[in-house]
Formats: sequence, C-alpha cells, structure tokens
Amino acid sequence: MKIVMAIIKPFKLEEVRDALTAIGVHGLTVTEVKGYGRQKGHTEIYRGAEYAVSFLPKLKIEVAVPADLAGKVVDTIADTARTGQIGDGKIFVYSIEKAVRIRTGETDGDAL
Amino acid sequence: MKIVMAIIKPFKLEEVRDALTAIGVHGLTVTEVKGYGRQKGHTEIYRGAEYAVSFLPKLKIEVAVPADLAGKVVDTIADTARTGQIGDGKIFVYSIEKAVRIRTGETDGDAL
Amino acid sequence: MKIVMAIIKPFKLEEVRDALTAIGVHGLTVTEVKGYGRQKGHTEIYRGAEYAVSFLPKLKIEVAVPADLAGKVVDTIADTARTGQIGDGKIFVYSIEKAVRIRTGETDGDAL
Amino acid sequence: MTFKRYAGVGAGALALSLVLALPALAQTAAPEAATEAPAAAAEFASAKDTAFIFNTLLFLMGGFLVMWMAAGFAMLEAGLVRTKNVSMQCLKNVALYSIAGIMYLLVGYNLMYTNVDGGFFGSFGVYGWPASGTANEGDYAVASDWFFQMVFVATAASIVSGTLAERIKLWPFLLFTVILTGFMYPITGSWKWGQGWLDAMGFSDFAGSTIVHSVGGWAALAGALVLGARRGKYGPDGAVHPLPGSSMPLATLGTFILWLGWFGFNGASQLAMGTNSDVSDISRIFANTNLAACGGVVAAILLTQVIYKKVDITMALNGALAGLVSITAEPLTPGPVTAIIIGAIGGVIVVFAVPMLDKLKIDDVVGAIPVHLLAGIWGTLAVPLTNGETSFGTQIIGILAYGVFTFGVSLVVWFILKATMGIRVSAEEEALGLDKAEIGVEAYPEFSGSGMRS
Amino acid sequence: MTFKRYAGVGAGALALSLVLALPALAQTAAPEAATEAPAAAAEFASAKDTAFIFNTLLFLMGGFLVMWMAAGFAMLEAGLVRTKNVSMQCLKNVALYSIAGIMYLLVGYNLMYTNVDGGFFGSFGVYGWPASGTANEGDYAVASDWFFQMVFVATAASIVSGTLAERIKLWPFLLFTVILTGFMYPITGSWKWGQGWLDAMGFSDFAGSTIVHSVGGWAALAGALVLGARRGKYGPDGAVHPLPGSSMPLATLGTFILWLGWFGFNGASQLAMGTNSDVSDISRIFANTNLAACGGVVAAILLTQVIYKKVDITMALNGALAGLVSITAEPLTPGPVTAIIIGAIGGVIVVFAVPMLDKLKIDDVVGAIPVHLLAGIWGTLAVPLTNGETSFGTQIIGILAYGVFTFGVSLVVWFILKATMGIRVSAEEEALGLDKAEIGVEAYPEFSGSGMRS
Amino acid sequence: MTFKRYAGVGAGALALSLVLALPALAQTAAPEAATEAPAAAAEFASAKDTAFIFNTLLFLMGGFLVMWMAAGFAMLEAGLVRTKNVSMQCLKNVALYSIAGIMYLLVGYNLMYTNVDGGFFGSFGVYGWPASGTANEGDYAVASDWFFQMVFVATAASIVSGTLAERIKLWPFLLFTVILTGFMYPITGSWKWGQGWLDAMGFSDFAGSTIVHSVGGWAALAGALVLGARRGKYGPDGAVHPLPGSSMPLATLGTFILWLGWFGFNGASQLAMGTNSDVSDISRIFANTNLAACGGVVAAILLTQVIYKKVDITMALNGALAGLVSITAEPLTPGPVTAIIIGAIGGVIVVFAVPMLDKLKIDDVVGAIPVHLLAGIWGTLAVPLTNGETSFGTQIIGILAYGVFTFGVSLVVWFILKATMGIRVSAEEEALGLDKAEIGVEAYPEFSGSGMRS
Ligand SMILES: Nc1ncnc2c1ncn2[C@@H]1O[C@H](COP(=O)(O)OP(=O)(O)O)[C@@H](O)[C@H]1O
Ligand SMILES: Nc1ncnc2c1ncn2[C@@H]1O[C@H](COP(=O)(O)OP(=O)(O)O)[C@@H](O)[C@H]1O
Ligand SMILES: Nc1ncnc2c1ncn2[C@@H]1O[C@H](COP(=O)(O)OP(=O)(O)O)[C@@H](O)[C@H]1O
Repeated sequence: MKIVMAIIKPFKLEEVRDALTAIGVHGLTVTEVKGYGRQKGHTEIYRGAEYAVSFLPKLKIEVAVPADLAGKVVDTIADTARTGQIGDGKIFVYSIEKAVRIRTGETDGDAL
Repeated sequence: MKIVMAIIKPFKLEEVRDALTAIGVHGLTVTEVKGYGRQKGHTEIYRGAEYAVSFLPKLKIEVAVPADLAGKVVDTIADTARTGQIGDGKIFVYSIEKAVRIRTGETDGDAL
Repeated sequence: MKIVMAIIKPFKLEEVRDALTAIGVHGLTVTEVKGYGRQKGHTEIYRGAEYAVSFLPKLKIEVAVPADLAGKVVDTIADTARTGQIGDGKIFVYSIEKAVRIRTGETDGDAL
Repeated sequence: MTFKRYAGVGAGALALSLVLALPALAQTAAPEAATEAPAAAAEFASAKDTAFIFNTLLFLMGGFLVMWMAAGFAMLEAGLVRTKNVSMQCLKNVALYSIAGIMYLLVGYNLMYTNVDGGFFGSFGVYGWPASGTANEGDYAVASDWFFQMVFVATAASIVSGTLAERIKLWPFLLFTVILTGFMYPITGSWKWGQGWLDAMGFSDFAGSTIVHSVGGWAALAGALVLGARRGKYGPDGAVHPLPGSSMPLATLGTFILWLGWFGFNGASQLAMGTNSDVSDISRIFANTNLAACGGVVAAILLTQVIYKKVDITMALNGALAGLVSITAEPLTPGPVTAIIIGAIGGVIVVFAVPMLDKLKIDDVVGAIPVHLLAGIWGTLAVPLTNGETSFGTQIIGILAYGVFTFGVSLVVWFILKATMGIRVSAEEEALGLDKAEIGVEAYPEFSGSGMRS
Repeated sequence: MTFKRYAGVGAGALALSLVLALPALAQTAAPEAATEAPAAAAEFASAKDTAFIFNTLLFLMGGFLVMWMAAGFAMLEAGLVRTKNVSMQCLKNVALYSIAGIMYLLVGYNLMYTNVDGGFFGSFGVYGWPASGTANEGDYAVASDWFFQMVFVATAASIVSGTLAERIKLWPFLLFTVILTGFMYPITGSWKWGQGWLDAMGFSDFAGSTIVHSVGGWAALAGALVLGARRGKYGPDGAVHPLPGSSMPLATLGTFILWLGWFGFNGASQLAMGTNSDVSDISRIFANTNLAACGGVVAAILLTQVIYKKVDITMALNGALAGLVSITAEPLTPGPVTAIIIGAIGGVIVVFAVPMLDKLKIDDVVGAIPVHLLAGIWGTLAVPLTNGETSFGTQIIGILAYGVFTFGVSLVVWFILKATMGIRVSAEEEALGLDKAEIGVEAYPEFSGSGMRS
Repeated sequence: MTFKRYAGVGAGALALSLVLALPALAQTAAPEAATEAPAAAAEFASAKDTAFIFNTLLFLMGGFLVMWMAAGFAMLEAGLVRTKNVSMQCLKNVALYSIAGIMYLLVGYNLMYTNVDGGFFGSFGVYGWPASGTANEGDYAVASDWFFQMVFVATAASIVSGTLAERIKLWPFLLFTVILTGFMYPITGSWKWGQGWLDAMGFSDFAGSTIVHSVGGWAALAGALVLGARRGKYGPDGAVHPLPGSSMPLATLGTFILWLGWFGFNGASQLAMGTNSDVSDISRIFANTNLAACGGVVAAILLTQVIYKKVDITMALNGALAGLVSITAEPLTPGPVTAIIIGAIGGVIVVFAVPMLDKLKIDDVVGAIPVHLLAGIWGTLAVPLTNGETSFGTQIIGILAYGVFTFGVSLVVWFILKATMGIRVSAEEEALGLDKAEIGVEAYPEFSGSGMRS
C-alpha cells in the first residue's frame, strides 16, 4: 500500500476530493499547513513597517491506497490541483507496511 | 524504526495517550486534521440554504517506535480508540531510516 | 528521495528556514502540531482547579530532498533547532518513491 | 428644521381612528391630552412637570443601561463557555431577553405590581398604558416604569443561562425562561417591590441583590442540580478538570458592559430624580456602585495571587460582578470606604465559593452562583450595617423566603421538564458541542479546532 | 472644585478674537449671549429654558446612542463575513461613519433642511451654528439637532456596506458613500423631514423605516445587482452554497448594540422632551421599540424551528433588527401588543426573504435587504393601521418615490463607478480575501486558517 | 407601582443609626434633608434646583460614558497585542480601572481639588460626601463630581498599559498605576483644574489633551524607555519587524467605544447644563468632537493610501483617537470646519509618528504615544487658534510643565521599580506569552496557534 501525500492550494480541495471520489477513493485526511517554496510570498506593510510573508497557506492531503491505484491517484491530483501558477504544490508517494481500520480491526487492503 | 500514524476521533486522545504511556511509549506528536471517509458528515442549514459538512475533525497521532514495538502500539491504539461507530479512523505504519533527538544529537533507538 | 520530518520548537522556525536556504533547500512545508514527550508540560490553575497541560505547541517541518542531501539537511536542522533544553524535538527520515511538481508535472529530482 | 417633521401631527392629541386591522389593539388618545400644551407655554416651568420629566428620564436612561446588560451577559457567557457552545449561548441570551420582554407585558407586570396589597401576588392580565399623545398622571410616565422593570426580569433569566451552559437543550431552557419571567420572578418580586407581605415586614433590597440576583441564582442552582455537571468536568476520584472558557476578551467585555449597565440598575432604582436630594442620592449610588466593583476586583486579584501564586483573570472579572451584586441591596447608605469593603467581601466570596462548588460537583459554568446567589445574600445581609431602618432578622426572613420559593418551584419545574421533554443533550451531542448538535451554526466556522487544549 | 475649572472663562460670552491662523473658520460669539445669565438666576426656572434643555438633551442622548450603532454595524458585519474579509469590513465601517459626518456638514444638512418648502431639495452650502458661549434661539440647540440628524445618515451608509461585503473594492465603496451621504440621502430626506413635497402630501415615517432604512436597502440592492454575487455562493445548477460568517459572538454583539442604539433612533425622533406628554410619548416609544424587537426574535426562532427543524441564530439576530426596522415608521401609536405583532411580521419577512433573495441570486452578505429594505417597507405600510392621520395611498406613494429615486440613482452611480474605476476585486483577490489583497492587514494574523470549514 | 418600593423609606431623611459593624464608616443624614420635600411641592420649579439637577445629570451621564472608555481601552489593546498576551492585557485594564477608583478616593481627589489655591498640590485625606438623603449645597451633587473626575484618572492609566504591553510584569505595572492615579496625576491635575499655578497663569485645557492624555503619554514614554522594546521587534540592522495585533475587530470595537465615551469626556467637561447657553455649548462640543474624529480617520486613510499604497486600518483607528485627543483641549470655540482640520492634523501626526518612534526603537505596542502624547501636545497648542483668551506662550509653559514633571517622576519611579522588583519578564516568558507565563489563563485556550503568521 502507498500513501499519496499532496500539498495543494486550499481552494482546490473540493475539486480534488470530487475527482478522487470519481476514481474510487473514498477516504482521505486533510491538514492545514504553511508552505515555503519558489512562490515567494509577498511583503506587507503594518503601521509603516514592511515585513515579508513567506509562508503561505496550503492544504496537505494524505490518501492511503493500494499500490496499484497510487499512480492513478497521483495523476488525478496533479490534474485537478493544477492551475499552472507558481505555488501549485507537490505530490509525494511512499510505502506503508500496514493499515488498520480501527472500527473493525480489518487490515491492509480491507482497511482502506 | 517505524512510525505509527493513526487518525482517531478527537475525544479519544487522552485515553490513547494513557494507554501508550502504559506500554512504555513516552513521546508522540498530534496534529489537528479533517477527515473524509465513509462517515459521511451531515448536512447543515445556514440562512435557509443546505450545505454538506463532509470533512470531520479528527486528530492524527504520530509515534516513532523501534520496529519490534510497532505491532503492540498499533494494537493498543486500535483497542483504545475504537468506539465501534463509523469514523473511528485508521492506523498506518511505515518505516523510517533515521531518527535524531535534536537536543542531544542521539540517533535512532536512543532518540525515541 | 527522502523526506526529512522534524519536530521543533516554534520560535526556531525562521532560523531553521534560513539555514536550510543556505544549503540550497528552497522548499518546505510546516504544520502546527502538539507534542508530548519527556518535556512534561506544566500544571495550570483555572478558577481554583489544577490541570496538567501536557501537550506543548511544536512545529513539524517536512522537507523533501534528494537522498544524497538528506544527511546534510538533518544535520543542519539539528544544529539550528538545538537549544539544549528538554523538548527540542526529533528528526525522522524516510524514503519516498515519487515526487511530482503539480504546476509542471515534473517528477522526482526535478520536482523538488 | 427637523423640529417641523411633526408639523402635521402637532403637539395636540392624535385622533386615532384605526381604519383597517387590529383596531382593538391600538389606543385612542384621551381628549384631555390637548390641554398639556398651554402648561408648556407658561412663563415658568411647573415643578410637577419638571420632576415628572426628570423621573421619567431616569427610568429611560436606567432602562437602556440595564437593557445593555443583556449584551453583557451574552458576551460574558460566550467568553466563558467552550468554542463549540458559543453560538448557542449567544442565541439563548438573545432569546431569553426577548421572551422576558413579552412575558412581562403579557403576565408579569400586573402580577408583580397590581393589587398586591401586602399579599403574595398581584393580578393577572396584559399590561398597557394610556394612548400616545396623552399626558400621564402620577410622578413618571407609566411606560417608562414598565420598561425599567422589564429589563430587571431579563437580568434574572440571564443568570440561569450562564450556569446551565454547554449541556442544556434549547427549548426546555426557553420554557423555563417563560415560567421564570412570566410567573416566578413577578410573584416573588411582588412581595417587596409590589408592596406585598415582605415589604410590610420591612424587608429592604434597594435594587435587587435578592429580588433579582439571588432569584436568578436559586433558579440556576436548582437547574444545575437536576441537570448534572458537564461530562468530563469531574473525575471519578473527586478530581476537577477545568474546561477553560473560549475567549477572555469577550468575558472582559461582558464584565465591563455589566459594570456600565449597573449604574442604571442601581442608580435608577432611586426611582426619582426631580429633586436636589434625589439626584444627590443617585450620585452617591453611582460612586458607591463603582467603588464596590473596584473592591471586588482588587480583593479577587490579591487573594488569587496569595492563594494560587497567579492572578486568575476570570476570578477578577467575577470579583467585579460580585462587588456589584453585593452593593445592590443598599448602594445608598454606605459611605464610600464602606462600599469598597462591601464589594471586596463579595470578591472574597467568589474566590472561595468557586472551588467549593466544584468540590460539591455543582457545575456552574460561568460562576453565576457565587456571583449572583452568594454575593446577593451577602449584600442583603449587609444592609442593616449602614441602614438603620432595617434589621438582620427581617433581612434573613426575606432571604429565606426568596430562597425557599424560588429554589423549590424551580426544582419542580426542572423535574417536570426533565420528565416530559428531557432537558439534557445526549453525550454525543455534548461532545460535538451544542452549536453543531442543536442549532447547526458554529460560532467560528473557519476555526478548525477540535477543541484540544495546548 | 472642578466647577471652577472655568472660572476664567466665565458664564458670559467668549470674546473670541482669533490671534493667529484660521480666523475665518472660528466663530465669534454674539454679544447677546451675556443676557442669558440673569435668567438662570431667577427664582423659578423659565419654562422655555427648561424645555430647551430637555429637548437638546434628548438630541444629545439620542445622538450618542445612534452614533453607537456605527459600532453595531461594524461588529454585525465583521461577524457575518468570512475571516479573510473582517479587517476590511471594520475599516469600511469606520471610514463611512467619518465620511458621513463630514459630508453631512459640508453639503447634506442644508440640502435636506434649508429652504425645501414643499419642494424636492434644499440649498447648497456648509452648515454651521452660532458661536460658542451664545444661547440659541428656538426650541433646542442647533448643533444638537445637526448631531442627531448626522448619525442617521451614517446608518443608511452602513446598510450598504453589509450587503456588498467580501467583493467590493474599498475606494469605489467610499466614493459611493460620499454621494449617498452628501447628496442622495439628504435630497430624499428633504422630501419628508425637510418639509418637502411628500410631507405636504401627508406621508408619515416617524423615525425612518423608509427614509433611512429602505434608502440604505435600495442603494444596497442596486449595488448587489451591479456587483454580482461572491464567487462560490451560487452553483451553476441553482445550488446555494452558504459561506458562514466568521464570528457569531461578534454578530450577536453587533445586534445588541444596534438594539440599544435604536432607543435613541426612535425615542429621540420624538424631537421634544420638555413636556409630560412628550416624555410620556418617548416612554411609549421605548417600550414599543423593545417589544417589536422581541417579536422579531421570537417569530424568527419559532419559524426557523418549524421550517428547518433547527433554530438559526443569524435569523434570530436578523429578526431582532427586522422587528426594530418595522416599528421605526410608527413607534408611537401602536399599543404594546400591536408593537409585538408588527415586529414579529418583520421577523417573518426575514425568514422568508433571505432564501428568496438567494433564489434570485442576489447575494446580500448580512441580510441587509430583508432587514432594512423589506421590513422598512412593511413598517411604512403598517403606519395607517394605528395612526389615523395617515393613509395607505400616501404611504405607498412615499415608498415608491424613495424606491424609484434611490434605486435608480444608485444604479447609475454604481454603473459609472464600474465603468470608470471598477468596483470589484479580481477573482484571485477575492479568493485571497480583501484583508490581504486590498489593505494588507489580516483580522486575526495568528489564525492560520485556510478558511476551510469543518 | 414601583414608585412605592420606597414607601417605608420616604422622601425624608434616613435616620441612620448603625447597629452593628462599621459604624464610623457609614454616614448620618443631616436633619435639614427633610426640608427638601416642600420645594418639590411648589407650583413652579426652582431655577436653582433645576440647574442643580441638570448639572449633576451631566456629570453622571458624562461619567458613565467615560467609565465605558475603560472597556474601550481594554478592547483596543486586546486587539493590538499578540494572542499570547491578550488575557494579561484584559486583566491589566480591569485592574487599573479598579485601582484608579480606589486611589482617587483615598488620596487623589483631595490632592487635586482641595486647598490648591494657586499652588502645586492640594491636601491629603480620604474624600467623602454628605450622607444619603441630604440635599447638596452648590451647583451639582458632590459625589457626581467625584465620579466624573475619577473616570478621567483611569483614562490616563489606561494609556500607559497599552504602550508597555507584552513584556511588563503585572505587579510593577499595578504599583506604577497606584502612584500615577493616587499621586502623579492628581498633583499635576491640581495645577490647572484644581486652580493651581497654571490656572492662575491662564493655561487652558478644556477636557484634558495635556492634563489627561499627554500625562498618560509621558508616563508611557518613560516606561517604554526603561523597559525596552519587545524582543524581535527591532533587528540589529535597524530593521523593524512588525508584530501584528491579534484581532482587528476588537481593536475597531475599542475605538468605537472610546469615540462614544469621548462625548462624555468632552461634553460633560462643560461642567454645567442648566442654561440654554451651557447646553448649547455642550451641543457644539458634541458636534466638534465627532468631526475631529472624522477628520482624523479621513486624514489617516488618505495619507496611508498615498504613502504606502494601502490603507492601514490600525492607522485609521489611531487616527480617530488622535483626532479626538486633538480636539480635547478646546472642543468648544472652533467652528465645525476648524474642528475637522484640527482632528485631521492629529491623524497626520499619527501616520508620521508611528514609524518615527520605530526608528528611535521606542516600542509603543498600541500607538499610545502618537495618539495621546503627540496629538495631545498638538491639541493644547492649537487652543489659541480659536480661543482668544489663551496665548501660545502659556500653552507651551503648560505643556512643558506637565511633560517635565510627569516624564521625570515616571522615569524615577520606573527605575526604582526596575531596581527593586524588576519590571520585565524573562526572555522565555516573553516568548511563551504573558498569559501562560504570568497569569496562567490563555485568552483563547482552544486556539492551537503557535503564533506563527501566515
Ligand atoms: N522540498 C520541499 N519539501 C516539502 N514541501 C515542499 C518542498 N518544496 C515545496 N514544497 C511545498 O510545495 C509548495 C509549493 O511550492 P513552490 O516552490 O512555491 O511552487 P511550485 O510547486 O509551483 O514549484 C510550498 O508552498 C511547500 O508547501
Ligand atoms: N484512504 C484513506 N487515506 C487516508 N485517510 C483515510 C482514508 N480513509 C479514511 N481515512 C481517515 O479515516 C477517517 C475515518 O474513516 P471513515 O471511512 O469515515 O470511517 P471508518 O474508519 O470507521 O471506516 C476519515 O475521516 C479519514 O480521516
Ligand atoms: N516517539 C515519538 N514519536 C513522535 N514524536 C515524538 C516522540 N517523542 C517525542 N516526540 C516529539 O518530540 C517533542 C520533544 O520531545 P521531548 O521528549 O519532550 O524532548 P526531547 O526531544 O528534548 O527529548 C515532543 O513534544 C513530541 O512532539
């Protein structure tokens, strides 16, 4: 099994969720994060003094999927989260060795 | 070493923490997240218009443990976080290659 | 590729970010988390009743880097985030199999 | 000239002939109204008219200041409940103020003030007043008095909402409010302010330490006992788990609003402003009311520093209110230093009573029982210290009478509500928070918080 | 003795000879001022002077209460917009109140009240008043009247800001405010309150259900149509996506502030307090104003419970305001039960009109159109039900006149602003929020929220 | 009839014979009190009594409006400090207001007003007033005057708390408040308002631009210098790192509260309302006070737009307050357009002074020094522009006298406090926030924020 972890722009969440549902992914976990990258933030002025806002609000999505579905999930997220503007975010994939559904105790494939 | 990452219902945190302490796990990191899954959320009405609340508040727990303890940690979390109701959450396990305690520079097993 | 995930004290963020930039890491993602560990929190009094504050605010930094840079990143974070006081945090390293830059579709090394 | 806005309406009588609907409900001006104008044209101001205007103005100003206390309770309680129950607490406060106004018109006022004659309650019936455009007999305008009395009953109801927060269902709470504001408060109010039996005995309670604040406190205490504590507040081993309030600035704002409103509460309870003596008394009341609150704050700050080694802001805020409640039974006769001391003792009561209630596992979310019930009793007991026309014996009888009746009837009403419709939300709903579970609108919907404390 | 602070200045006239700058702008006291003192030394108070003081005091008290409504609108709107637009909403409210004050001095007051004479507008010119230290002719102090009228125009402008929130640019909004407060409101205000043509016809609007509230509502409606809805509010398929407000306690606070201010709004619109009859009428107005608001709240609560099975706190708050707007056209002649009913109908209007506007895809962020425009129309129509000197025909003519003029002129102004400088922020700026995009100061900078709802 | 509440007490004297405790502290009514009643029964109102009531009412209304400013400072400062220091800021404001009230009774009032006689301070001694039920000699009720003067001293103390926020320890701050409100403010206050030497010289400061606001500002400036800047505010290279305030809506609310309170601050400083001339002057003051604030807002908005290309809401809010402070020294003699200009210059001062202070590394968290000290100086200097009875020379002498004394004594007091108990929290405590470190109650405990800005 894999976890696909994606950093996306916040307003893309609904679209990504819908697209994932459409390809059969019915669960995911979202975290509010701050991102720092090429998209350089901006300078603000507060009471006459400038300051740099370098961390921008992003959302992190984590989706656990069977290994064979991972590629499709990556592509789906990449396609729907893309605006073409700097700061669109990243997708990372890594392996997990075990998955458990707490409610039932089911494991691995059945747990997702 | 492994990281056991669990998505649980928020009000189960104290119980899980106590149970983990009881089996000798003395550190963990918690993140407030939103979950989407089989537990379908609910529809709300605001000023006469319905809307679906599909993301529900959950907590993500991350515990780094020596590989041999991982199974016990998974079982402990699964047992204490279970309510039997839909939405109890998931547990995922993956390997880490390195761990460092920042304060001392100790690594791996000693760092946990 | 690796992800270096570090739990640090919040006020160390800027310093760590600057140090990473200095060694050529130009992107990272930060999450506000709560930590539980050896640093035991403190007891507070509210309206005459004591209670333990056992979860302390920390920041989680995630940096995806090419495998060969991971060691340097770990060292850099460890050095700059260290205060020597209990609660400085941990660094964990794990492998990722794939990385995608959403904006361009570039993958792996190019995506970071 | 805006003054002419009303040129067509004139200073004379409004000859109201209702053309369409609701004719029975509108009011017809008495023809005598027109005779008012000449008086105003006299060279010198009539002493009676001038005093009438001053007295009425006092009720109107006092009334809007006490009305403002509704906002104070709303903010104080919003600040002291957890985030997940803040919308509900706001809603309850808006609703209870509205219900109090309507019930006090439909039932309460007459029950409290009409034909009590030394007895135990007045008459039933909707209250009303002479039609527009007419002058009023007596020493003040009838409607201004109603307005001023009405805002007091709302205060009593606000007290209950604070104690029972975070676990009571909306509708049984509102039903209790109907009963409290329409019947219970007016009945006991009549005993003293409506010239009932306690007034005849010489019981003294200037602006309502007992009649308003303790009454609210007794009703709240009965509710807290029937309802039980919030889940998680008390551990099995007697441990107390604080559930800190969501917003200290809102709690602070609420306290300042209440403090401001209290100048109306106590000051306008002088009930007259048309003489040097009356307005001088009102001035004394303003100063004493303020000083008692100062005393309560300073006492709470010093005491929490000494006992806990840290000043507790919620205790300081409660201390201000306890000081205010303490001076309310007699804000006029104490000298200013005495006023500080009376208020300070109120602050001391709060600091000790809050943990004491927790030991008894009585879960009072905002501290309303120490502030309103206990400081109210203290204030009422303290009257004879400075007011020679009163006696401790009578004061104690009064305190007991209000306590027995209000606590007893409240217990019965809460039990009936519990047995019939249920008064408490389910464990799940309580965990989720009343905002989501009961009314579906979160207080801060973009605040992602699981409510986990740092 | 603080009284002596002014020993050097005296009770007499201030012989102002401006030594340095700005001499033309300062004012010189008329010598007659000195003649006032003897009157005060008479044994008995002069009826004229006493009434003068009471009338002026009414304007001052009413004025500061209505001024306070500016804070109410700011808090209500801050609570009902999303977090990312809260700073902007606060800024707009501070700015519009300030602009209204200046414009009403420079242009508005004279346009509304001087030389209207049954016509369509008054004169142009900066307003002013006799210099300091002088007594005033007439029945009240000139400056107190200006102050009282000024706060009304600010109210009208506040209404617009709520509807257009979260997407309009700052500067075109402020420009519209200049035009509304300097020209549009004063022109239409003159028709009735300046003794223009509608006053001559017998149109009646006691404190401004139409003249203030509907005018604000019409201007807001025109703006909403030209500006369009917030992105994401309406789905392509007719779906409505609620965008819940950021803070229910702030919205509640704002509502209570407005409620309090309304006692000044309606009460002081009696315009005189110097007789028994006048102050008795003010008392009736206070009671009726309060009861109408109570009616609006209770109606909204009951109705949302019945229709949606959950009480909607934002509707309850809107219900209070709709009740207040409804009684504003005639707060004096209804009896108290009628006042409750008039207000309750206002509450009903809100509950039905809010989703109706959504069906029409008119995006009114805070519900200002149902509350101020529709309840304002209802209140104006309801006047003849209890006030026999008015007729439905004339009321309808008035409502139409205000609607046609204000909606029409507003449409034109909004279109011109749109065509010239643009009135709407870009899609990106809207997504980012006006706080970051337009003014660069977030409302809660430490709140990390992406604005994702739970 | 609620009027009868007091039937047993009567209109006559309260024959107070204290039965139990505290007898020395209570007050006995003079028998002459009973003679008041007949006067009220006269056919015509006595001119003296009527003026007495109006004057006293002015103090009471002005007093409660200025008291409300305590809430304004609390909210403004809570909004402009970071989240981790919000509880502490609320606590400090509640505490300082309470301390001010008590100190001004125990020491301050007599030191400021009794036996100053052209000198440098008055007498020592607890203040008091005639017992309840008695009429007062003179032109107003003694206690109303005390109440009105007391709220002014609290204002001065509030100013200090804003500047020194986020790093000063609680107890040394409260000790400084004791000294400021009990001694420093009353001593300098006596120079002018107590008829001391500056009054004799002809110095003029109507409501306290210098006497209240600059005094608070000087004390704050001294504190800021001794205390040093917040860690992280100034980089080693002269860089300024803004530390944005936690809540713009609270800051906005605080500003509106202060604005409202200012009508009492300036209006009631007329000190009399019993004649046409006085109430007309109060009306001018209300209008001018409002217009100056409007001018300050508009100036700050225009200027920040021009300089920074973005409007800064915190500057707009500071601009309103600077406008208000500017007009406070002379709110009566300027014409309305002049009032706008005076206020606008206040707004300009803020926009330039805030970054200037940052360049000097004087860390003034809420902008109190530009708003209260600098605009206060400007306002005091501007008096001779419209008030021909004053001179620039005397105004400058007054400004310098207040500055030298208050800044000098404050420096000494701050140094002593620093040397003895220490005034600044440790670096760790500052990083953690005073809420957790000093008082153990977070402002928003469920807000998980690490305080990281987006
Ligand atoms: N090396 C990295 N490790 C972890 N997260 C990263 C890394 N680089 C970028 N990110 C995340 O991706 C977001 C977008 O990256 P950025 O470089 O700004 O734009 P783009 O993805 O378009 O190249 C960042 O805000 C950050 O959250
Ligand atoms: N595939 C997944 N990847 C990541 N997180 C998931 C996944 N499926 C579920 N979750 C998380 O687990 C939570 C509970 O899942 P849900 O399907 O609602 O109930 P249950 O675990 O009882 O089957 C979700 O709210 C979400 O946070
Ligand atoms: N086993 C663990 N798994 C995950 N996170 C941990 C673990 N142990 C500690 N942490 C995180 O590291 C932080 C610091 O740990 P702590 O034991 O308090 O101090 P130190 O790192 O100095 O030994 C904790 O607050 C927690 O967030």
